[in-house]
Amino acid sequence: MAILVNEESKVVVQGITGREGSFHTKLMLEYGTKIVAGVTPGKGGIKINGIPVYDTILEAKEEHQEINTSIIFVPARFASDAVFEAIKADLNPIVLITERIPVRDSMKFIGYAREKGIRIIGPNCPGVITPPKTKIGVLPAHVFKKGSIGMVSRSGTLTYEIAAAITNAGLGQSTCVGIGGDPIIGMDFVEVVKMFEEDEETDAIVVIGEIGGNLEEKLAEYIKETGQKKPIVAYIAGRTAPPGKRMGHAGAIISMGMGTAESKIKSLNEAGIPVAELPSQVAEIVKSKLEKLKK
Amino acid sequence: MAILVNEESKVVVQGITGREGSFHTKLMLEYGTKIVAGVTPGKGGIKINGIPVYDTILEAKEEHQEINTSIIFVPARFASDAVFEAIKADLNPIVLITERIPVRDSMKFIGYAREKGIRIIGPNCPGVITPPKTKIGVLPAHVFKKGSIGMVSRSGTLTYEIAAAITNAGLGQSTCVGIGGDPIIGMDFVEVVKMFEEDEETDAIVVIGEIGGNLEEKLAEYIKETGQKKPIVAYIAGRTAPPGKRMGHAGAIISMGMGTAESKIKSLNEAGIPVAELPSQVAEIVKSKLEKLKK
Amino acid sequence: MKLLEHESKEIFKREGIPCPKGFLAFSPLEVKKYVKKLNKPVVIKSQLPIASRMKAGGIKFAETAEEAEKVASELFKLKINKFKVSKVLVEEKVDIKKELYLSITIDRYERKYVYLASTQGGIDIENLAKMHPEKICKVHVDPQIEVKPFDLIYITNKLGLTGTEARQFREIAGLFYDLTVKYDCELVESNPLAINGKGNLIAVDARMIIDDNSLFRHPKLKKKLFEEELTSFELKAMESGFSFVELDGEIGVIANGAGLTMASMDSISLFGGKPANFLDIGGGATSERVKTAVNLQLKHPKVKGVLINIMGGITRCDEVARGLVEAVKETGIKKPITVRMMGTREEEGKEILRKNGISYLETMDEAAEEIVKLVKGIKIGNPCK
Amino acid sequence: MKLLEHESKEIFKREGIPCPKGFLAFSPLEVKKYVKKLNKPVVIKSQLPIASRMKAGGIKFAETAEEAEKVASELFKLKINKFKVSKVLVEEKVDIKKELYLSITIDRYERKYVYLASTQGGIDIENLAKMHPEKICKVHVDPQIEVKPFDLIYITNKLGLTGTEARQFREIAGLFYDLTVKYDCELVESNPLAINGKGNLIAVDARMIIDDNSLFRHPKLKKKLFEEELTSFELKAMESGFSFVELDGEIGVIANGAGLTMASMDSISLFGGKPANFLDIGGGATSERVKTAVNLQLKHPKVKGVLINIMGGITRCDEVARGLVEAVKETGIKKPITVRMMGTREEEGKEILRKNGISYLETMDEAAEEIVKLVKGIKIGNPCK
Repeated sequence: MAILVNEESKVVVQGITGREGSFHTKLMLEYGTKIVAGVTPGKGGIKINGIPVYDTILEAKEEHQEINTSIIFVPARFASDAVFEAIKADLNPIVLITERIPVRDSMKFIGYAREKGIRIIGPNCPGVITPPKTKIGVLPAHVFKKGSIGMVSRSGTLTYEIAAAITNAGLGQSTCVGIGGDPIIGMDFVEVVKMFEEDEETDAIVVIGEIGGNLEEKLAEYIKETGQKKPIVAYIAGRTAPPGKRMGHAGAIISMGMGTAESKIKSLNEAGIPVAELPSQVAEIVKSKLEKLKK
Repeated sequence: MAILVNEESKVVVQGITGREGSFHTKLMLEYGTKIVAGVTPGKGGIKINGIPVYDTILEAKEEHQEINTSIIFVPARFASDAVFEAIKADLNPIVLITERIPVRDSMKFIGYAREKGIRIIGPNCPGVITPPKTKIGVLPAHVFKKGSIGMVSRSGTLTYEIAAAITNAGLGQSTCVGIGGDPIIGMDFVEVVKMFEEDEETDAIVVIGEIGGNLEEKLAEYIKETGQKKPIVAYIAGRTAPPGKRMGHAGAIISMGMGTAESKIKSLNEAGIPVAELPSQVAEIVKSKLEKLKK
Repeated sequence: MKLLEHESKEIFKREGIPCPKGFLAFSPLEVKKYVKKLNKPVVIKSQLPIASRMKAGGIKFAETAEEAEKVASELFKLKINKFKVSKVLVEEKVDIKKELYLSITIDRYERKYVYLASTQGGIDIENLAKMHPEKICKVHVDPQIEVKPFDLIYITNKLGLTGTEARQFREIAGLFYDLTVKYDCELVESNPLAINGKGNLIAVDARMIIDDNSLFRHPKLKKKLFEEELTSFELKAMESGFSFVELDGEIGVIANGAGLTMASMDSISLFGGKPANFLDIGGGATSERVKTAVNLQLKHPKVKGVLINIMGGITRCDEVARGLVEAVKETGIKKPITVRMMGTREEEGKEILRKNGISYLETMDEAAEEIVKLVKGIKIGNPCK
Repeated sequence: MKLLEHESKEIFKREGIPCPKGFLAFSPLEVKKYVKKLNKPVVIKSQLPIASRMKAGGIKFAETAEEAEKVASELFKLKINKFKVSKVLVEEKVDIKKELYLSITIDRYERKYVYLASTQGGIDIENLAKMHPEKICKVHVDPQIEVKPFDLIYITNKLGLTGTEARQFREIAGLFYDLTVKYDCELVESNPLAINGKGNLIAVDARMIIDDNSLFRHPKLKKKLFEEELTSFELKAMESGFSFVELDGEIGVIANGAGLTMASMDSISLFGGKPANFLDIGGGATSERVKTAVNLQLKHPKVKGVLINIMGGITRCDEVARGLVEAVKETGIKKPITVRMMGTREEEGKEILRKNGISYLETMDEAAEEIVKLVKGIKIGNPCK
C-alpha cells in the first residue's frame, strides 16, 4: 500500500497555471500521477497539459467527484486561502509546495487541518512519491525506484541525493515524504515513521534531518519508548554549520539545548538509530541493516 | 454503561460560586455525582459545599488530575471563554447549562469542539443524568430511576414531565440527555440516538422534540436509511403553537417547509416512529413496544 | 431583533453597500416636500417589521410630488398583520435591469452561516426555492475559516455573473459577512439586490435581524419593541422578560420552559379547550416574577381560567407557590385556576398551596382537562367545540 | 527580522505597554544634552541586534550629563560580535524593585505560540531555565482559540502575583499577544519587565523579531539589513535573495536547498577542506541568478575554489549549467570549480557543460573530495590540516 499517496490519489493542482505549477503538472503526468483537474481563480475554462482548469475546487469537484488529494503551487500570500479551500473540500492529503508562507498562517491552517484529521505535507516541501505509482510533488522522478525503504525528510534536494544513492545501491523506496523545511509543518517525523511502521511494503526507514527545531529529538524519544519496529537510519545535515540566529532568551528557553547537530545525533544514537556521516553512507548502512534482518 | 456520563465522570463545576452553580452543586453532590472541583476566576481558594474552588481549570487539574468532565453555569457573556477553557483542558463531555449565549459564540466553540472530537451538550440545556450513578445537570433527580429507556430531548421541563411518567409506569432511564433548546447546539438527535443504539443498557429510545429547526426530520431521515435498531417513540411539542417569527425569505428557503409540527410528525411516522399526542401517552407506547419486543 | 428597512439601509450605507437615495417620512406632507425637491419618480415603502410588504400593498410608486402625497396618505392608513404604518421610506426609483437575491443566515443543522444567492430575486423567491431549488446557490461559511475569496468566486460563477457585476456582487457579499459578524446578525438580506441600467448593483431592499442574545455587545442598537403594536399585557410581559403571546381562546397558560408551555397548550386543545395566551416564566423564576405572571393572567379580560403547569428543575416549586398565593390574595380576582407542580422543592410548594387553600392536581393531563371543564362550566351560552 | 530595542519600544509604547522615558542619540554630545535636560540618573544602551548586551558591556549607567557623555563615548567605540555601536538609547533609570521575565514566541513542535514568564527575570534567565525549569511558567496559545483571560490568570497565579501587579502583568501579557498577531512576531520579549518602586510594571528592555515571510503584510516595517555590518558580498547576496554566510575557509559552496548546502559543507569538512562561505540559491533559480551566484564566488578574494552541487527538482540543471558557463566566460576568472548535478533536466545541463568544456563529477562525495584536492594543490605554502 505504501503510505499517504498511491494509485487511488486523484489530484487537483492548485495554482496550475503558474510557472512551477504547469511545469510540474507535466512532469507528474509523465510519471503517471492521476491529475484530474487544476484550479486557478480567474483562469477557469482553459486547459493546461490537457488538464481542465477551474476557478474553484468546488467546481472542479462537481465535475470530477473522484478528487481526493491536492498539491498547491500558489504564491505565499495566497497560499493560506488555497489551503483552506482544499480543507473545506475535504481533500486529504494536501501537499503544500509553496515556500515563504508566514508562520502565523501556517499555524492557523495546520492547526485547523489537524483538528479535522486532514494531513498537510509541507509547507516548503518537495512533496511525496510512491514509486512507480504516483508522484505528488516536485521530486525528480528518475532517482526513485519501487522498493522497500520508507524515506522521510525535512530537506528537499538532500532527499534526492540520498534517494539516488539508495536506488543506485539496488534498493528502492516504498514512499518518500518530504515533510518540509519550515519551522511549522503539517506532519512530523514521528507521525510519518509511525505510518511506515504500519506499512507492509516498508522494511526499513531513512530519516533525513537537519539542525534546528526538535523533530529529530522527538523521534528519538518516541523510538526510545516504543522500540524500533523496523530498522531506522538517519542523516543530519549541518554538523559544520554556524549557529543560526537565536530567538532571544525565549529561543534558548524553548529549545532547552535541543536543535544542534550534536543534540540530534546523540539522541538518535541513544535510541539505537545510526546516523551516517555522509549522505552517501546512508544506503550502505540501510543495506547492511536489511541483510542482518534476513539472517 | 449508559451513555456520555457515568460513575467515571469526575466533574469540575465552572461558575460554582454563582446562585445556580452553588445550588445545583449541592443537589448533584446529594445525588452522588463525583464533583471534585469548582472554578470561578477570582474566587480560587474558597470551598463551596466542601468542594475546593480554583481560579482556572488548569490549576484545578493540577490538583485533581482525574477531572474529565465539565458543567458550566457561567453567565452568557463569559460562557464562551469558559467553554474554550474546558476544551483547552481536554474535558469531554462539556455540559453547558447557560442560556442566552449569542449564537455566533455557540457556532464558534461548538465548531471547534466538534473538530477536536469533544462533545458539548447544550447550551441552554438541563444536562445529563444516568440514574442512579450520576447527574450532571439541573434535572430534578426524583423523577428518574435506573432503567432501560434512553431519553433525548430539546426541552427541559417537558423532559422531566415525560421522565416522571416513564418512571411511574415502572420503567426507568438508562441515560437522559437534554441536548438544549438553542438554534445551535453541540449534539443533535441523530448523534445521541446512535449512542443509545450502541448502548447495551438501552432497550428503547424516547425522543422529545419541538417545533422549529429540522433535528427531528434529520433523525427521521437517518432512521429511514438505517432502520430502527431499537424501538423509538417520539413526542413533539407545539402542535397548536402559532408560527414563530420567520427569518425573512432566507428562513423559508433554508427550512424548506421543515420545522412545523406537521412536518416533524409526518417524517417521524414515515420512519416508523410513533408520535404521542400527549406527553402522558409516551410511557404507555414505549411499554407496549417493549412488550412486543419480548414476544 | 428585526431592524426596519430604513435602519438596515443606514447600516448598509455606513458599511459601503450601495442603496438608493432616500428619506424617512412620518407624514404625507413630508413625503410631498421631499419628492418635490428630488423631482424624480419615487417608490414609497411602509416601514414594518414584516417580509412581503409588496404583496400586501405596503409599497407604492409615484411620478410626481402630488401623486406621492396621495399614495403616501393611503399608506399611512394601512395596517398589515396588525402593524400600523407610522413611517415610510421615500426613495428614488431604481431603473432595475435585473433582480438578484442575496442573504446570509444561519443553518442550524450545519451549525454554520450560509449564503443564499440567486439571479431570480424579487417577490417570488420563496416559490423559486420550492420549485427550482437548483436556482438558489447555497454556500456555507464555517465560523472558524470565515469567508474566503473562493467562496465568493464560486457563488458568482454559479450565478453566471461576470465582469463588473461579478466583482460588485462579491464585494457586497463580502460586506454582508462583515456585517453579520460585526452586528451578530441572524439574517442579512437584500431582495432584490438589483442591477440598474448602468450595470451597477444596488440594494433595493435591505433586511437585518440581530441575535437578541448578543445585544449586550451592541449597546448602540437599542432594543425595539414595536410598541404601538403590542397590547398592554404583551408590553407588561415583555418588560418582565416573559415569553408571552396572545391567542384566540379563553384559558391562560403559565408554565416554565418553552417545551412544557407548548405541551400544555397542546393538551388544552386536545381536551377541547382553547388557550387565551401562553406565558413561559422561563427558568428559575422568583416568587415575585410568578406573582407578576399570575397577576397578568387574572387581570386579563379574555382569560376565563388559568392553567399553571410547573416542572421544577432550576425553577423551585416553593417559589411558584408563594408567588401564586400572593397574586391571588392581592388581586382578589376569583377565576378558576388549576395547578400542577412537580420537581425541585415540590413538597414545600404543595405545602404552601395546601396552607392557603389552593388545590392542585398530580398530572398535566388532569390539570388541563380540569381547567377546560371549569372554564366551559362558567361560560355563558353554548361553549361549543 | 530583528528590531532594535528602540524600535521595539516605539511599538510597545504605541500599543500601550509602559516603557521608560528615553531618547535615541547618535553621538556623545547628543547624550549629554539630553541628560542635562532630563537632570536624572540614566542608563545608556547600545542599540545592537543581539541579546545579552549587558554581559558584553554594551549598557552603562550615569548620574550626570558629564558622566553620561563620557560613558557614551566609550560605548560609541565599542564593537560586539562584529557589530559597531552607532546609536544609543538614553533612558531615565528605573527604580527596579523586582525583575520579571515575559515573552511570547513560537513552539515549533506544538505548532503554537507560547508564553514564557518568570518572576526571576534579568541577565540570568537562560541559566534559570536550565537549572530551575519549574520557575518558568509556560502557557501555549492555540491560534484558533487565541489568548483568553484564563490563560493570563493562570500565569499570574503561577508567578504568585496579586493585586495591581497581577492586573498590570495580565494587561501587558495581553498586549504582547496583540503585538504578536498585529506584527507577525516570532518573538516579543521583555527582560526585565520590572516592577518599580511605586509597584508599577515597566518594560525596561524590549525585543521583537518579525517573521521575514510576513513582511509583505507590513509595508511600514522596512527590511533592516544592519548594513554597516555586512561585507559587500553579503550585501550583494542578500539583495539577490540568496542565503549566504561568510565562513573562515577557502572553498566557496553553491548548492540548492538548505539541507543539501549544509550536507555539502559537512562533506568538504569531512574530506579535510574548509568552506569559505555557503550560498544556497534556493529552489527554481534561473540561469541569471546562477550566474550572479557563480560571479560572486569567483570574485570573492577568500575563495580558492568552488563546489557546485545541484540536485534538480524545482531547480533545472540546464538553467544552472547555462548560468555557470556565462559567469565563467564573463569574469574570465580561472579558479578550480567542481560541478555535480543531478535530477530535472540533468542530461540537458550536462550537455551544456560538455559543450563548454566544463567537466563534472557524478557524486557529491567525488565533487567534494576533488575540490578539496584542487584547492590544496594550488595553495601556496603548507595547506596544513
